[in-house]
Amino acid sequence: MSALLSATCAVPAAGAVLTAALPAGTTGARRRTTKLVALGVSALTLVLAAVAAIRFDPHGDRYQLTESYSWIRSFGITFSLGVDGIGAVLALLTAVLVPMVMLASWHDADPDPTPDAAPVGTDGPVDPGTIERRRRTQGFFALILAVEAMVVVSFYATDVFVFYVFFEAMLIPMYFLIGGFGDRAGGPESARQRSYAAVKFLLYNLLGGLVMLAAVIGLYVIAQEQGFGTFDLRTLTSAIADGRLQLSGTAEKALFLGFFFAFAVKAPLWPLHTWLPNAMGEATAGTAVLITAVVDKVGTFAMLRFCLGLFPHASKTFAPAILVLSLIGIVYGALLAVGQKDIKRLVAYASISHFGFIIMGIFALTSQGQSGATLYMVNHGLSTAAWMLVAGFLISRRGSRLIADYGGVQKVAPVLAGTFLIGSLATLSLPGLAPFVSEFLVLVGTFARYPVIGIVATFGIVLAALYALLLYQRTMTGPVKEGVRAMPDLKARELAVVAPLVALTVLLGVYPKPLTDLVNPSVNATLSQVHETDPAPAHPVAATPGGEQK
Amino acid sequence: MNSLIPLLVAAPLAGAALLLLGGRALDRFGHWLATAFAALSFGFGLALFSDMLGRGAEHRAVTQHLFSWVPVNGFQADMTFRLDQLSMTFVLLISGVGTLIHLYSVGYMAHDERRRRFFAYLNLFLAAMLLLVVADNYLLLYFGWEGVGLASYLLIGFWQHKPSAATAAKKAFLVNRVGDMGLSIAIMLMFTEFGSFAFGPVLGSEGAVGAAHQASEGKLTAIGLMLLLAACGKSAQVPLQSWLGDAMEGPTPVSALIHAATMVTAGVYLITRSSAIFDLAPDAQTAVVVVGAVTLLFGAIVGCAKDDIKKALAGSTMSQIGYMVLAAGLGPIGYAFAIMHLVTHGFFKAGLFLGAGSVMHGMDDEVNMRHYGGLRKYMPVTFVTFGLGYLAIIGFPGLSGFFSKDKIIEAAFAKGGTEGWILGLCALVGAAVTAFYMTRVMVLTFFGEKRWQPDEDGNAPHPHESPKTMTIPMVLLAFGSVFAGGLFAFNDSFLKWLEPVTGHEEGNSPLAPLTVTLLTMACMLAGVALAYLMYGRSPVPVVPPVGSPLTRAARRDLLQDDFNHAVLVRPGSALTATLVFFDSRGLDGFVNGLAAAIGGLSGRLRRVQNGFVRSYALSMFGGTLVLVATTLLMRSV
Amino acid sequence: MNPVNYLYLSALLFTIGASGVLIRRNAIVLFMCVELMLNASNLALVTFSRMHGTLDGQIIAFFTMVVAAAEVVVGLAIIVSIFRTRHSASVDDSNLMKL
Amino acid sequence: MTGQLAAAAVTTDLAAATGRLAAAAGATSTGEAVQFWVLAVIAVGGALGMLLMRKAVHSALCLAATMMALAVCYMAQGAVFLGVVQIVVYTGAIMMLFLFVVMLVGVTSEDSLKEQLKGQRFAAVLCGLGFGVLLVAGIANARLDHFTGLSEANAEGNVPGLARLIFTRYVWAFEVTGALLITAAIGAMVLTHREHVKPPKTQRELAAQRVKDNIQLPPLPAPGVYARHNAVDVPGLLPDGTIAEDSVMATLRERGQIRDVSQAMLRRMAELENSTADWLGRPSSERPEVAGPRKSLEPVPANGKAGAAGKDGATGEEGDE
Repeated sequence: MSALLSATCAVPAAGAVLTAALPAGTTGARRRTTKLVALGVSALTLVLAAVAAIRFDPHGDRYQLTESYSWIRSFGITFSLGVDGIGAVLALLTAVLVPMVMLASWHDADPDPTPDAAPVGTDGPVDPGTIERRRRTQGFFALILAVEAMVVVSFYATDVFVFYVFFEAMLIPMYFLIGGFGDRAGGPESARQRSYAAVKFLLYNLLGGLVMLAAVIGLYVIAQEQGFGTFDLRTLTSAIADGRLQLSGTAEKALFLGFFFAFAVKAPLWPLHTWLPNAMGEATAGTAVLITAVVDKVGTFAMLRFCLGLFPHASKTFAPAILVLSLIGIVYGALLAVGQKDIKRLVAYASISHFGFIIMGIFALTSQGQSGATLYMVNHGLSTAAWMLVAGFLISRRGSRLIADYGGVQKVAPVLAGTFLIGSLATLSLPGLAPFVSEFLVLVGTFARYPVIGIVATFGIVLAALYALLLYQRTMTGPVKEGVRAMPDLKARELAVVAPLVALTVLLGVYPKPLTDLVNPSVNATLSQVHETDPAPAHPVAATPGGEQK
Repeated sequence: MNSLIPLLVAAPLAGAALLLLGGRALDRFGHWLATAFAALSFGFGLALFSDMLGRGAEHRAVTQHLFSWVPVNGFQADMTFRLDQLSMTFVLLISGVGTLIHLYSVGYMAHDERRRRFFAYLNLFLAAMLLLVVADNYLLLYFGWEGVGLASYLLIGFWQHKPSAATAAKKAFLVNRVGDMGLSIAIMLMFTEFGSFAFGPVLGSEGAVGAAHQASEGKLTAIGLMLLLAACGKSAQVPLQSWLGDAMEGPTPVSALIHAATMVTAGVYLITRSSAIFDLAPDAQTAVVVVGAVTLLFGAIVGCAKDDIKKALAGSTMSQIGYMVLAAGLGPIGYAFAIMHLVTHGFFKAGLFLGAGSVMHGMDDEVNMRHYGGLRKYMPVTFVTFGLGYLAIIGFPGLSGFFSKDKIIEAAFAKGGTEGWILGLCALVGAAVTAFYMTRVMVLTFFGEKRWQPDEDGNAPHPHESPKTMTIPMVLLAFGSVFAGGLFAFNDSFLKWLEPVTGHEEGNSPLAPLTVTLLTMACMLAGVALAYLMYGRSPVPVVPPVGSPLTRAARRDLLQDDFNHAVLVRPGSALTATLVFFDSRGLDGFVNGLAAAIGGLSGRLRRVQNGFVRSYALSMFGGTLVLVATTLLMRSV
Repeated sequence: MNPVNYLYLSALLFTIGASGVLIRRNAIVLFMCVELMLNASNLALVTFSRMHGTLDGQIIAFFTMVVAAAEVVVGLAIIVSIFRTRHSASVDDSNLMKL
Repeated sequence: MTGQLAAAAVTTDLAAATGRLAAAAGATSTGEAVQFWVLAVIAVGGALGMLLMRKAVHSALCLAATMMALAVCYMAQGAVFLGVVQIVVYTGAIMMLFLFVVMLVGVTSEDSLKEQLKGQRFAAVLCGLGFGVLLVAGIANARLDHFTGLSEANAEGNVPGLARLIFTRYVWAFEVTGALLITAAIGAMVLTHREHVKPPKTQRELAAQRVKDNIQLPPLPAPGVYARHNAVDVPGLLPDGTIAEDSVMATLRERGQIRDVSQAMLRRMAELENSTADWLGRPSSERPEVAGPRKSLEPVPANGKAGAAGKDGATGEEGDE
């Protein structure tokens, strides 16, 4: 039993504590120390996650590098970790993105040079922004590391209860990240908005989590009655798969909905999405990337691992309904993105559209769909991170999130505009960039089982082109607007953030095989849990040509 | 030798990457670098061509597998290239004309500060276009398909500071996306139907019958219609033609390369490449010919009314591609002629555009033909090359266009039945209109009195001949315009070259070939004469006359944009606005309302906690009462 | 006469006491009502003691009295101190618990 | 007090006799029945009286009556010791304590009849009725036909029997009760005791404070009006005929026990002037209205706390102690 996975989880957790304990950032040098420590910890995590992904043998067992530590014995809860192809890939994505987010947010958490009046007049709940000013930098980076640790545990957990705990605990640091660190631009009004967004984020996800908790308990009770007094995912899924543990139809549906609701809020699926635009709009660009590219992925990942694994029959029953919701999400998110006036909210709605694709791929119940969905999680993480971070650089230069305040940036900051264009193109799934592969797989996988839904979803690619290029046109082209005339181009630090993301996006678009090799066996295992196989082609090419007469 | 195939794509791609990432250091000689990479690709193409000629007709198609691209169980997309006669034709056309236009651009873009980037985009385009034609499966073709769309987007919007250019670029991409939807759905259909979307297994190769032969006609028709949709988008066929006119916002070499010679013909390539599917789906073929015929008239009419020289040529392009699509829709009778016209069109239309660019270069970027006139004296080389291109396009006997267009008209009649007559007559009318609008362009630009005036600052243009880098490509293309057709038609060499890929069958035309030729000649002469009467005999007004309703409609692209605006854009933005409202007031409003309701309810409930001890005592007492009563009742029951 | 009647009496007194607690506002009267309720239960206890023939019931009644005495001492002290600050012996005037 | 005890002693003998007699049967003697019905009427009447009397003093007296009746009931049932304790502790000690407190916080203050809580009275009566019905039903349903009687348990006397139990089986509870009583005593002291956080102010300091605060510099006005009313609850009159509330001691003001005679006085003065005018022969137009010039001056309400709200809190506080 190697301790690789627990080390991967423990390093960022310990890093978070260490970062928080560092001396307060009263001087620039001290703050830099804090940042470097945090960055170093995240880099170490990246190395560990990469080692885990490399040591994972796609042709071996479903879960590898497993560890198990006794936790709450009376309920059969063990702190058990294990990795399958999907978890390995997503944990790696997380580990890749966190250092990028840190680099991109390098100065976001510096204390303001001119201490503006503390946000007053928040007649709502207490503004989480009142983190002590001097410890802002420590707080920000420690919170990011805490999120990373919890996300990684969620990807590795093979115990339903452990997963639940970390799935929920993630909300706490995220709440403070959203509510405590916003755009520098806004005044008291923005503080109120931010507080609203943070509370909304918390409430939505908490509600989902509570429903899930009920389902978790229900699952345990039912399992215990049949002699499986455990939360261990592997035991439960194998028992469910070979019929030793039988859930009645109604119970299975109810439990499925309980789990699914939590994941659908997190993912987010239409119509549970409205927290996302607020949260992404008000948070810093780095936090927004954490939300959409890292934390939300736990939701879709959990659909794949828990919903399908634990409740195969209910998954099949509800799949068409979920597909319709995801389809609405695709079109709806894209249309709303077209109508946005705020850059970050636009990205958020685009993400909602993309999450529609991911969920659609998962519940199409074909290997193409699910592999595509898994790749989509990774690719969306990378491409949206690039898009959003560049948008963040843009916004930090001008101090406005409104699209109307920009124009002609391409003229003054060509590199910024170029990287932004690449982000936009990735968002609209241009072939050659990573999202294309996944989006097409999802579409093909869906089309194979539900042709009509597949065709309607294809409209999403037209709408994606519309919002992405419209945004680019309005901000980057045309005559140079007054406020952007003196805008500097990307700095070295910012390039260091964007370049790897762009490179990965291109690389995975042209050569996604390393990922598909990792993911495919796990997807096949998931599909076999649901007792589904890919629909066979009507006239396969493999048949001897001319052998059959019509 | 086959390992050169990937290099065809890789060379310009490397050029693009180098130029984009290289930074300002490459500003001074980047354009020559790009031209060299294009020429390198052409060189590889020539080498492969000679290699191919060295093999027998049946062994000419080769494939080169690089690596597995997207493998997911049954879904296997490989990075595999296929080079057969059809691809070879395109490779040579693309890299050849591409290289010439690179050369031309060196002169044309000499004063643009972002020249390096322009050449990078051009190289990118070459790479994508070559990938499109050498791909061995539809997904890889789609890669190239969207790649050229991207390059087209970047190049149309190259002068991004002009809002019109940025808008045109976005429009082109979007309309193309609609077409791409068709291609995606076609691929999905193929996958679910055959479990594959590679050319070999689906379409058949080297005598083996593809899986397409086993599928039902309905499915094949669906696939064919989806492919047609894709072709309509990329090749600017009705109803997705609206972007091409606006695309003229791009620099002229771009118009020449992408929007005349190569990219817009990708649709014809797609249909020809998928001939195995279309041959088995007659309904889809009918749709193709209808689209082709409608577009050829549509484009021709639009071309007649435009005063912008590039837009007139764009209408012409649309119309000529209509011819090709029409031919491709005729089935094996027409495939070879479609491609032949495509190649000859590539020469003369590129030449015409370069000529137009040369004129604009000399006229300070003036595009309105009503402000030209009498330019033959000032730019003789341009005049001659443009004139040769003009003669080629109207089908003057002996020049390229004559051979290719005549064959298409013949083939249209050969379709047989009423259909054949209708198509043939459309093609004939098209030929007449072509002669009319091209003569109009020619006359307005090069003949008559000079009509240009000083602008507000008093700077009158000083028309002059363009530099060598620009004229040499024009001359070379003029050679192509003159001789390519004859070369191809000689001994039916082109037909035989392509036959292994597309197949060929002779139609049974109700008219003798000579009759058709004579009819075509007559139509052409009528068109030329009419145009000369209208524009050559009397001075041309600088301000355009109001004109007939048809003219006015044609000036507005036959109201296509107005239609799109009314049917798609306006309802679309209304829908978006409604949804934005619904999201904030409807969904969010529901949730917020729920929160408010809960708050209100707790406000009510809070009043029960009135702080009066006696109230609490009462509730305790009442509770006890209820408990005791329940207990007693339960015991008695 | 059946000694059960004592129990009925006890029940009646208890009910009157309880109603008094709910109806009266003067804290002192309230206390008296509580005392009445305690006495009523004492009566029941004594009756039970007689019924069972053991003295335990009486013992409990005895303890009840002691506790009642203690309660009254503390309770009245509270009333006095409340009266000092609020100048009122009405329980309705001490309703700050709602906040 | 002695009388009560004597009466109790007599009844004890009687009750013991009847108890012994009834023990065998399960029904009681006619004597006890008569006694029960008399006592029951007194007890219930007392309880209702307590519930319905508006003045706390009356309530207390009613309760005392009920308790006495109950004490007799205890004795009749063989709980002689308890009966005595009931009279001594409850009626004697606890009720006296109640009366003390009632006197302390205002003997005459009455509950107003107006119920402030909506529906409280109705609901209380309903609950009470329901509870009563439940209890009665419960008792009626219980199987209570066998009465053992206490003749055996009280064989060596009631007190020795109780003592045996208290000091053996219930000794622990007994000790704890003692602790409880001590605690209660200390608690009461703590609650009512007021700590002086600083040394009491001297007279000089108080005077200086008054000057500083500019409140009531001269001595408070004396109560009483002319020579007619010289009781302490009659406030003095100010020159305009209104009453000077300060002239009445704070405790009386607190209880609302101010006897306002201003109207009567005004009326008398008017009469005096009239008679003077008659005597001098002035025209009637110059005479003041007999009805009194100050209609607005209402008598202070009997139980109102307007006085308590006070002209100034400081003097009120002082008077209170």
